[in-house]
Parts: sequence; structure tokens; C-alpha cells
Amino acid sequence: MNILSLIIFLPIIVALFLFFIKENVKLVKIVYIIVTLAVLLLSLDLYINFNPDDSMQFIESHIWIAEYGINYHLGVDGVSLGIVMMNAIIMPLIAIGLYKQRDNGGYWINLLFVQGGVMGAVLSLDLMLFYLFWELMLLPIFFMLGLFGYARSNFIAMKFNLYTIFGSLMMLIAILYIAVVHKEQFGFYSFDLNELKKLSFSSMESLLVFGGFMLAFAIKIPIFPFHTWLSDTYRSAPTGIVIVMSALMAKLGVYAIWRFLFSLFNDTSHLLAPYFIGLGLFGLIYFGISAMSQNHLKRMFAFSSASHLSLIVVGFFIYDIYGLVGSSYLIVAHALSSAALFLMVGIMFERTRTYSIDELGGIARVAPKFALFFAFFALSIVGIPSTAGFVAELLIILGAFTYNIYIGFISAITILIAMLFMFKVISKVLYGELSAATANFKDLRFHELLALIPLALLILAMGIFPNFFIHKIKPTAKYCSTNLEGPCYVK
Amino acid sequence: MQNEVLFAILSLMAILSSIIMISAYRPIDSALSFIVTLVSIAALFALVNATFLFIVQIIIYAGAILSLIIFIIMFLNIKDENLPEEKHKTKWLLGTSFIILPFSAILIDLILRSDIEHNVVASDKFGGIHQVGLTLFSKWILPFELVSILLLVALIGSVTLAKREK
Amino acid sequence: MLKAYMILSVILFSIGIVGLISRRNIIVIYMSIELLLNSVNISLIAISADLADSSAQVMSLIIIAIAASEAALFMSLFVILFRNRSSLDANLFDILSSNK
Amino acid sequence: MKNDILLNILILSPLLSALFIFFINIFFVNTRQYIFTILALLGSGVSALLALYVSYYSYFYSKIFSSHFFTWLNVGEFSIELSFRADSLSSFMLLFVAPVSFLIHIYATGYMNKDKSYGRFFAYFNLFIFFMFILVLADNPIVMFIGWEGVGLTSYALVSFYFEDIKNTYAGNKAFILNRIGDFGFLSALMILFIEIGSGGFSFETIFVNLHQIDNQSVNLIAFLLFVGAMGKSAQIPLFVWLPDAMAGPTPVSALIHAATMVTAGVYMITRFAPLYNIAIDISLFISYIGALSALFAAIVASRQYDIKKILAYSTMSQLGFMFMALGVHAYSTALFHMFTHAFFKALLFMVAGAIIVSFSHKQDIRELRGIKYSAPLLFIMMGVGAITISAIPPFSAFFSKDAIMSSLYVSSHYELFAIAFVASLLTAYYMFRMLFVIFFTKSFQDGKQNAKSMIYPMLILTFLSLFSGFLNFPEIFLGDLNVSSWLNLADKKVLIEHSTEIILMFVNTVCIMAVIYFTYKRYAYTDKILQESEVSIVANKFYIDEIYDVVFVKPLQYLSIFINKTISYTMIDRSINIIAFSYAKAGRLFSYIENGNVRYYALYMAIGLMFGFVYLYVLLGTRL
Repeated sequence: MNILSLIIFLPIIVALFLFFIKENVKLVKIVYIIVTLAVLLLSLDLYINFNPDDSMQFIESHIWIAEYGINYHLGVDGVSLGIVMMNAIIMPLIAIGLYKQRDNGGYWINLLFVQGGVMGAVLSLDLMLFYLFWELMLLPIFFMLGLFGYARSNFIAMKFNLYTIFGSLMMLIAILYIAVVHKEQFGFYSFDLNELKKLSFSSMESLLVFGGFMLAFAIKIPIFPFHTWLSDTYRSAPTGIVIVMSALMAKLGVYAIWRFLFSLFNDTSHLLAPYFIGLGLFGLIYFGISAMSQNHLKRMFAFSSASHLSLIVVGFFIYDIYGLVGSSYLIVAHALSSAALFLMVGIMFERTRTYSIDELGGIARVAPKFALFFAFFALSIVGIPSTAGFVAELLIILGAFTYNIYIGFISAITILIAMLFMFKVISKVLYGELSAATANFKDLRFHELLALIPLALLILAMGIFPNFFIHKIKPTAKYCSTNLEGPCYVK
Repeated sequence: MQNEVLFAILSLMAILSSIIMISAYRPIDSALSFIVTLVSIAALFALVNATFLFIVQIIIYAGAILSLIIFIIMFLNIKDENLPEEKHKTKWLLGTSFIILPFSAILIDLILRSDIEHNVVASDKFGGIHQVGLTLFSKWILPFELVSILLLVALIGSVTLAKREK
Repeated sequence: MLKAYMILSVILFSIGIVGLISRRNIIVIYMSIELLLNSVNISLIAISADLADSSAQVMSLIIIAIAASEAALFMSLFVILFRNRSSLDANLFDILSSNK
Repeated sequence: MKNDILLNILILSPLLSALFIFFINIFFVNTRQYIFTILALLGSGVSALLALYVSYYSYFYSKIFSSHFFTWLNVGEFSIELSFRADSLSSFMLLFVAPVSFLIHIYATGYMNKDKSYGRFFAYFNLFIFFMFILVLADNPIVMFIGWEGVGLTSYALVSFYFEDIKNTYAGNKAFILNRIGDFGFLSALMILFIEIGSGGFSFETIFVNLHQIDNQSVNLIAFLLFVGAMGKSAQIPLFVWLPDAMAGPTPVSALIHAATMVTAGVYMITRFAPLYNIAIDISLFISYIGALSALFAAIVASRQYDIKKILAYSTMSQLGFMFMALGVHAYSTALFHMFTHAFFKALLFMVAGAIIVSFSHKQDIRELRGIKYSAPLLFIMMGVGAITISAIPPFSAFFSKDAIMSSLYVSSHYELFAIAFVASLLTAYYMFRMLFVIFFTKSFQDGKQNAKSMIYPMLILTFLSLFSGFLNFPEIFLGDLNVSSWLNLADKKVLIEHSTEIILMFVNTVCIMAVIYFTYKRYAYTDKILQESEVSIVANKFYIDEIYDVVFVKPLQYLSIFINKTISYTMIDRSINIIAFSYAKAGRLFSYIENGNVRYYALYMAIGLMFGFVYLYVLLGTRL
């Protein structure tokens, strides 16, 4: 069995087995940690064996449903490698960080499904396969929102689900349409990305199909104006889900734009790039300003994530090596930071039972370790030098300046925008007088430190030695940016 | 010619009485006018030599089923206040007639325009109990047996339904 | 002659449907259903006479048998319904509704 | 590339010491204070010694130390080496940054004694020095930017040091945000610079070699944006408002970061890009005017302040204004030299202020600190030295540096700038001596604690340095040889001034300053004039700049945020999407009315359907039947 299949299916199969021992929560947690650590080891193996001079590797291709040309086609390149790695890193840390909190077997089983789904969606190179994994990853989220969410969770779960299912349906229609067009042009159905690249569309057609895909991805990211599920969902979602959504799923939306839309609709993407850059920059500022007046910690970070994701979208649509490398780097960097930050918010909620910024305060007096880590991760979101976010933002801004000097100026605002609210949060949560909620705040426990320290070290390492990490992305990026005429990847 | 006149009278009676049946307020009135309908339909059967069916129609419908209805109506001792208050009965009747009118008009039109009559000359014995019996017990023996089962089921079912629960 | 019978059958069938839909009294509804069966019988008999084939007569015989068994069931239903609701209003029997 | 181990140790020793202190402070709660002291002094002491060594070799042997760590980033043409280079300019910066840091470290061991966050303080302090070295020694602008941001960050951490009072953390936030606005300009400038000439390499040397390839408009834009960065860091109009608030930090922080080193980074950066500014003449003039405005504005505001640290903060801003004026007329080494002397005397003044604050039960208002001459005579002398030095009275250090600025302004024939500088320097004397006279020259008496020895000795050294450091750049007119200028060897504009004119300028200047001091003495010494000053005037309220910024920038942003949350996101977008969803639900309910459980009705619907079906078929097939 290929290593990629193993990475995808190990969590899914174990999750299926875990249904039988759902009652024994402790066992479920331990199995969860073991499995996710195994996936981490496999991914590390993948990372080490990944050849930094080549783009697409570890390809696995079998015919699945021959009649309709659906293939089981997997592969990893520099950009998806980053997402695989951070998925593998973050998932075990969730369980380690929240070890004492969630005593519900279903929580962990669902998370395993999510991990498998995300891995599958990242690695698949066949549209049908991608669609299946895409849906597989959304379903557990729905259950978890409904089962473990706070405040009106059913309504919010429904809203989130309707939003995303609507997007996915549009994508499904677009996928089927593409396959039909392929039959018209070549005489047989195909869903394989490499096959579909040979297609030619009329401009109207490609606009519509592009729109169908884009809707699914834009809702997931979210791009303005599809963001209104965001604040409610993040507020209501349990910690594990918030981490998964902000760190993995949203990134997957951007990644899918790059992987599928850019290679299938190269001309249309070029044509629409200025609009999406504009939308992204608008979102960057809009979400940043939105976050300023939030009083709910998770909502604020939700908007902060959205703001950064808009920047990632800008980076991809800039269509050059700086934007691409910067964006794929920011995907990983922001995933690490936001996962850590949401994890800490979850830890904080366990102690204070509140998410309201006004009700918190003075934590630094009683819990210096917590304060140190919280401030560090908040600053890494802001993108101070020597954190990974700085490198990524630097590259994206450089790309934006290369694209157009005004676009450059606007995207450079990103270094201002996150500050506007992050510093307020740091001040109000960590500093000042102790409040009733924080009076008995316990400092970080050992297992929580165990979860946070790797993240912090990784963020620092990625900020101080970026070249060491970026050289895995570079061939892919170079290939794509020098092949502006043709599709991004051919093998 | 005689047949035609008889048909006209009988069919007119059937139609009129069935209209009275569906529009009468009290069920007993409906039941009585329905007897008229059934009897005229039976006469119509006789008009085309279906003598056995004529007898069966008279005995089973007019005799057994309708008397059963009238018996039930009396048995239940239905008073006027037990009857549903049908304020918009006329509107309903007219409205539904209006809806159903195109349906029947089209069917009648199609029947008139179609070419369905064969006018095969039948023997004298046609429609008698002998012929019907032969057909029934030769070609239609299985449906006949099934109908007997159906009757049995209906019998048991009605007994079970009507039983007062303890 | 066949056409006339057929037309009569259609007319009686329509009257039956009108009664079935527009009346609320379940006894009348029942009798409307019987009228529908009878109208079918008329056309069957007419066709059998036209084709000089007695199969159609057998069919109407079977229909009459079904009508008889139906009558038996209906009568017992009337008894139960009237016993429970002391009314013959068909509108009262709407437990199929999704709004309940 | 050469790799000098000494330079590596110089840079890394504060970092290592900071990391050790951090680690110990977080994970070992009850650590003895002296462990922190040893670690902190080791870190900064080693680097100070090495810095002196490096400057010594640079000065006497023109030796250039350099070191290369690793390739930081290499994407496309964007190749950034993490390498450092101590040329004469960097060595000059090291010459005062490292020793002053070390002295303030020693001072801080006394000042912060028994503070419960002792370890944290020194961790930040050493981290600051580390970033300052990166900023000063960086071989390319991106690494310089990293240091630039790093010092801003540590400055933020140190301003918010006493986080128990949330106001202090707000001051820190303000400092960081305004600095970052400057960084926005800096970063944009670097990006444009890279796009223009970056393909040939992005170290300072290659940039200046390729500078001629850029067209004039871009040069001006880059120069302007760079200056925006400098404005933020060096507290010039309009980004200065953070500096007075930043005095919320502990006094050693004010002395080191907000007087001697970090705030001068802007001046250093402009000097670093001197070849660029020599082309961008218009922007240079703009810098001069901003500097002049800042110098004058700060001097005016300082003359009505009462908080001892705020007075010094405005004074810093004013002195930085002087430096920018000099930069604007391309007198780079003059500006740098003023920065050099300023580091000593301003650090001294702040340290004395800190000593006063510690001794007299943490009072900072000069009206409450009156009459401490006899309880703290040493402090009085040192404060006096500081005041005399900053007022540019010959032959002390600031006399030489400030006079050089004045003459270069005079020579540049921008007489309006010269006039502003002259007024500002008179005001400098006024507010410094106002403070001095109010605190010390009064009849009342109050008693205070003795200062620790570790605080006194660094102050004594700095007193000595601020008196005599001016001789390092002895001007020609006194038969000097302008050592510093020739060492730095910058792209200065040559100052051609007749000796007679220069002497007249000096003489007039000195006499006027003396007159101002005499006037101040009359006004404030042994009188209660200070208590009668009104606190509601426009000057005392700093021209309401903070309030104006609040109304113009902060409040609208907050309202905008609420507006887009409530109105756009919630009411317009979310509501309309919800309405779509709910209308589906409503439509569903509408259909459920049809399905009312009444079988009669179902028959009716069937009949209707039947009718339509028949009519449709009849119309469709009617002709064919």
C-alpha cells in the first residue's frame, strides 16, 4: 500500500472500529493519540523522502470506476506537502492539549474522520475522489457542531451545513459538467485532473464552471461576502472543531482553488485574478476591522483568520513565485498559530467558563506560562519577525508589489491590521486587574505545555530558518510560475 | 327503436337519481335514490341481454348492499345534529362539477369520434347463466377463487373492526 | 348502442367523482364509490354485449363481489367511527395531516 | 565570505543570556536574584567589550568585521543572507550602543532591585540589545528590518512592563502600533527598492552600486517611505505621540530605549541610505522641515510639562528633530555625532531622573520634588551637568555637536531652518533649566533614600562621557581634525564655512543661551512661579494632538468596525441570506397546508391533476385523433 493511502485511510478505518468501543472514552483518546502520532510519523517519513528538486511525487493511480473514468489518483507536491504536514502535526496536539477536557468518545472519532477527509482532499488528483473526501470532511463537523456545540448549536450547525452543502452542490454540478464536456470532446468520461487539463472551454462555459467551483471554495475560506456563517459557527463550535476549521479546512479551500481552478481554467483564472485580488484585499481589511469590535474571543479570532485567509487568496491570485511560496507558507504558518491560539482559548475557557474579553483580565499575574505562550502566539499572528508569519507575509507583500505598486501598498496593510485587535486582546486578557473569572486561574499543566511547545518551536523555526522549509515548495512554485501559459502541473 | 326509448328513459332515471343521491342532505334520501339508480342500471343490463348480471345486480346491490346501508343508517339512529354541517355544499358540488366537466366532455367527445362498435351478433343464450358460468369456471377460475378469499378476509375484517374493544 | 352506454358510464362516473369529492357525509361518499363501480360495470357489460364475449360479464361479476366485501368493511367502519365520534363528518377524520 | 567569530559572539551573547534568563524565569520560580544579575551582565558585558574592540579596530585600522550565518530566504530572485557587517558606520553605532547598554544594565540592577519581575526585565533588556545589534550590524535591509521590528517589540514589552496597571499596557500598544505604521512605510520602501534593483543582490553595497538604475520618481517614493519608517521609530511629527506615553516603562528602559538607542535608529537608517538621499533632494528637504517642526514643537511642549520623565521625553524628540534637520541638509556625520553625544547626556539625564524617582518615593511631578538639593547633592551635580551639556554650553559635548548642526544649516542657506533650530535650542536651555531650578533651587527641603552604588557608578561614568565626548570630533576651527567624520567617511556634503562666520555664530549662540538661562533663573529659582502656571492652556495640553488623533483616527475606526459588523455583515448580508433560508421553510409550511389529512382533498387534487392531464393530452393529441 502506498504511503499516501496509508495516511488517508489509517484514521478513517480506525475511526470505524472505534465506534464499537465508544463507551470507553479513555481508550478512545489513547487510540486517537496513537493513530494520529502514527500518521505524523508516516508524514514525517513522507517529508524526509520528498525530493526537493521535483514537483509532484508519490503518485498512486488506479482505475476505480472505469465506466465513468473515475480514478483513484493520489499525489503530493510542495504545496500539499505543507498542508499534510500541518494536519499531521496539529491533530495529535489537539488531543494532548485537551486531554482532560472532552470525555466523549464521539468527539475523537469524528476528529479522526476529519483528519482522514482532509488528508484525502489534499492528496487526491481526481475530481470525484476530491469531492468525496471534501464531503467526508464536512459531515463530522456537522455532527460535532450539533452534538458538542454551545448556544443554539442546532440552528448554527444547520446554517453552517446549508451554506457548505450549497457550495458543494454547485461544485458537484460543475464537476459533472466538466466530465460531460470531456465526453463530448474526447469520447469518454473522465474525472482525472491530468485528463481534464486537455479540455478547452468556451469563455462563457468556463466562467460558469469556474463560478460553481469558486462558490464552494469561497464559502469554505470564507471570501467576502460569504462569511456570515463564520462568526456564529466559530462561537458555537467546540475547540477541536474550531481548530480544524480555522487551521485546516479554510486553508483547504484556498489550496483547492490553486490545485483545481488554476490548472483547469488557467485563462479564466488569469482573467478573473484582478477581481479576486481586489476581493481578497477588501476582505483583508474588512475582516480586520470587523474583528476590532468583537467582544467574544473566538469570534474575534475567527475574523482574524478570515482576514489572513483573504491575504492567502491574494497571494495565490498574484500568480508569481513570491505570491505562491508566500501563500503556501502562510497556510502552514497561520495554521500553526491559529491552532495554538484556539487551543489556548479552549484551555482558558475550561478554567474561566467565559469567552468574553471584558470578563477576563490579569491572567499574566497568576499564570506567567500561559501568558507567555498566549502573547507569543498572538504576536505570531500579527507577524512579528522571527515567526513564520513574517516570512510568509513578506513574500506575499513582495509579490503584490511586483504585481502592482498600489496592490502592494494595500496588501502591506496586513502588517497593521492584525495589530489593531491583537494588542487589545493581549492587554485586556493578560494584563490589568484580575477579574472574577480569572481569579483562580491555574497555570498551564504539563500535558498542555506538551501540546503548545512543539507548535511554538515550529513557528520559531519556520521564522528563523525559512529557507530550510521553503526549498520543498520551491520546485512546485517555480514550475507553476514559469509555466504561466500552460497548466501548473503535468506528469 | 323500442330499445332506444327504453335506454333513454332508464339512463335519464339513473343520472337523475344519482344526482339526487349525491346532493341529498340526509343519507336515507341518498340511499333511497341510489336504489333507483341501481335498479335502472340493472334494467340497462337487461337491455343488452345480460340477464344473469341483471339478476345479480338486483339481488346483491339493490337487495343486499343497499338494504345493509339502510339498515346501518337506521341502526346508528342518525339524527340531524349528527350529520355534518355542510354550509358550502352547493359551491363544492358546482366547483367539482366544473373541474370534472372537461374530463367528461373530452371523454365523451373521444367516444363519439372513435370507432369502437363491432356489433357482433350474439347467440340467444349469450348473457345467460350457462354461458357466464362456463366462462367463469373455465377461464376465470383463479380470480374466482381469489375473490372468495377476499370475501373471507372482508368477513373477518369487518367482524374484527366492529368488535367493541375491552 | 355501445357508444351510448359508454357515454352514460362516463356521466355516472363523473357524478360519482363529484359526490366523492364534494360531500362530507361518509355514507354519501361510500355510495359515490359504489356509483363509480357501477359505472364501470355498465361499460363492461356494454362491451361484452358488443363483442358477444362473456369474459367482461365475469369481470363485472368479480367487481360486484369486491363491492360486496367493501360494503361489509364499510359498514363496520361506520359503526366504529360513529361510535367514537358520534358524527359522520369526513373532515373529522384527518389524522393523516402533517400539521397535527 | 569571512566569518568573524568575535562578531558572532557579540551578537549572540545577549540573545543567549536573554534566553537563559527567560527559561529560568519561567520554569524555576524561586530563583535567586543574583543569578539573573550575573547572566544579564555577562551577556551585555561581553558584547560591550567586543563592541569596543570592534570599534577600536575599525577606527585605527579601518578593519571591517563581517560574519555570515546562513541563507535566510531564497525564493526566485529574492535572496536574503543572514549576514552582518561592521563597517565604520556600524562600528560607530556599536561604540555607544553597547557600552551605554552595559552601563544602563548595571544601573538597572540597582533600580530594579527586589522587583518581583526582575528576571523578566533583564530577559527583555538583553533581547532588546540583541535586536539592536541586528539592526545596527545588518548587511542587508531585510535583516535590518527584522532588527527594526524586534527592537519595537521589546520596546513594547518593556513599556507594558508594569502590566498590573492596564494603562501602561495601552501605552505599550500605542508605541507598537505607531511604530508599525512606520514599519509599513519602511517595508513598502524596501519592496519597491527590491523590485527596482533587487535582482542584482540586495545587500547595502550592491544596492548603492545599482542605485543609478532607478528613475527619479521611484527614488523619491522610496526615500519618502523610508522616512515614514524613521518617523515612527524616531518619534517625529506626526507619529511622535507614543514617545511621551512610553515613559510608563521603568526608567532604565526610558534611558536606554527611548533616549539613547532605539529612537535614534531612524537617524541611523537614514544615514545608512545616505546615497539614496543624496539623490532625493526634495525628500531630504522635507525631512529637514519635519525635523525642524518636531524640534520646535517638542521644545515648546516640554517647557510646560511637569512630569520629569515627560520633559525628558519631549527633549529627546526635540533633539532627534535636530538630527533630522542635519540629515536633511546631508550633514550625516554631524547628525550622527549629535546622536553620539546625545546618547550619553540623555541617558545620564534619564538615569538621574530615575534615581530621583526611586529616592523620593516614586514621585515624578517636579512640583512635588522641590527641595531635594541637600538630600541628594550628587544627583544635583549630575543633573546640572546634564542640563549644561544639553544646552550646548562650551566646551561640553553637545556644544560641538549642536554647533556643527547649526553651521551646516546655516551653510545650506535654508535660513528658516536655521532660525527654527536657533529658537529650539534656546527653548532647550529654557526647559532644562526650568526643571533644574524648580527641583533644586528652592527653599523647601525633603528627605529621601540613598541610591544604590550600582546606580551611582554608571551615572558617574556617563557624566564624564557627556562632558568630554565632544572632543572626539574636535572641529577644524579649534584646530581639530574631525576624527569622527573622517572615520565614518559618509557621503556628506562638505561644509564650507568661513571661520569668522562660524565664530560669530558660536558666540551669538552661546550668549543667547546664557541669557535664557539667566532669565530662567530669575523666573523659577527660589520662587513659586511654577505653581501658578495654568494647566489648561493649549501648550500644557500638548496642542491637543492626542485628542485630535483620537477623534480623527481611533474613534472613526471603532465606529466603522461596529458599523460593518452590525449593519453590513449582520443586517445586510446575514439577514438576507437567512431570509432566503427561512422563505424556503415558509414555502414548505405552505405546502403542508395542502396536505391536511383530509382524504377528500387528496381526491380533489387528483381530480384537478386529472383534468389538467386530460386537457393537455387532448390539446396535444387532439388533431391526430
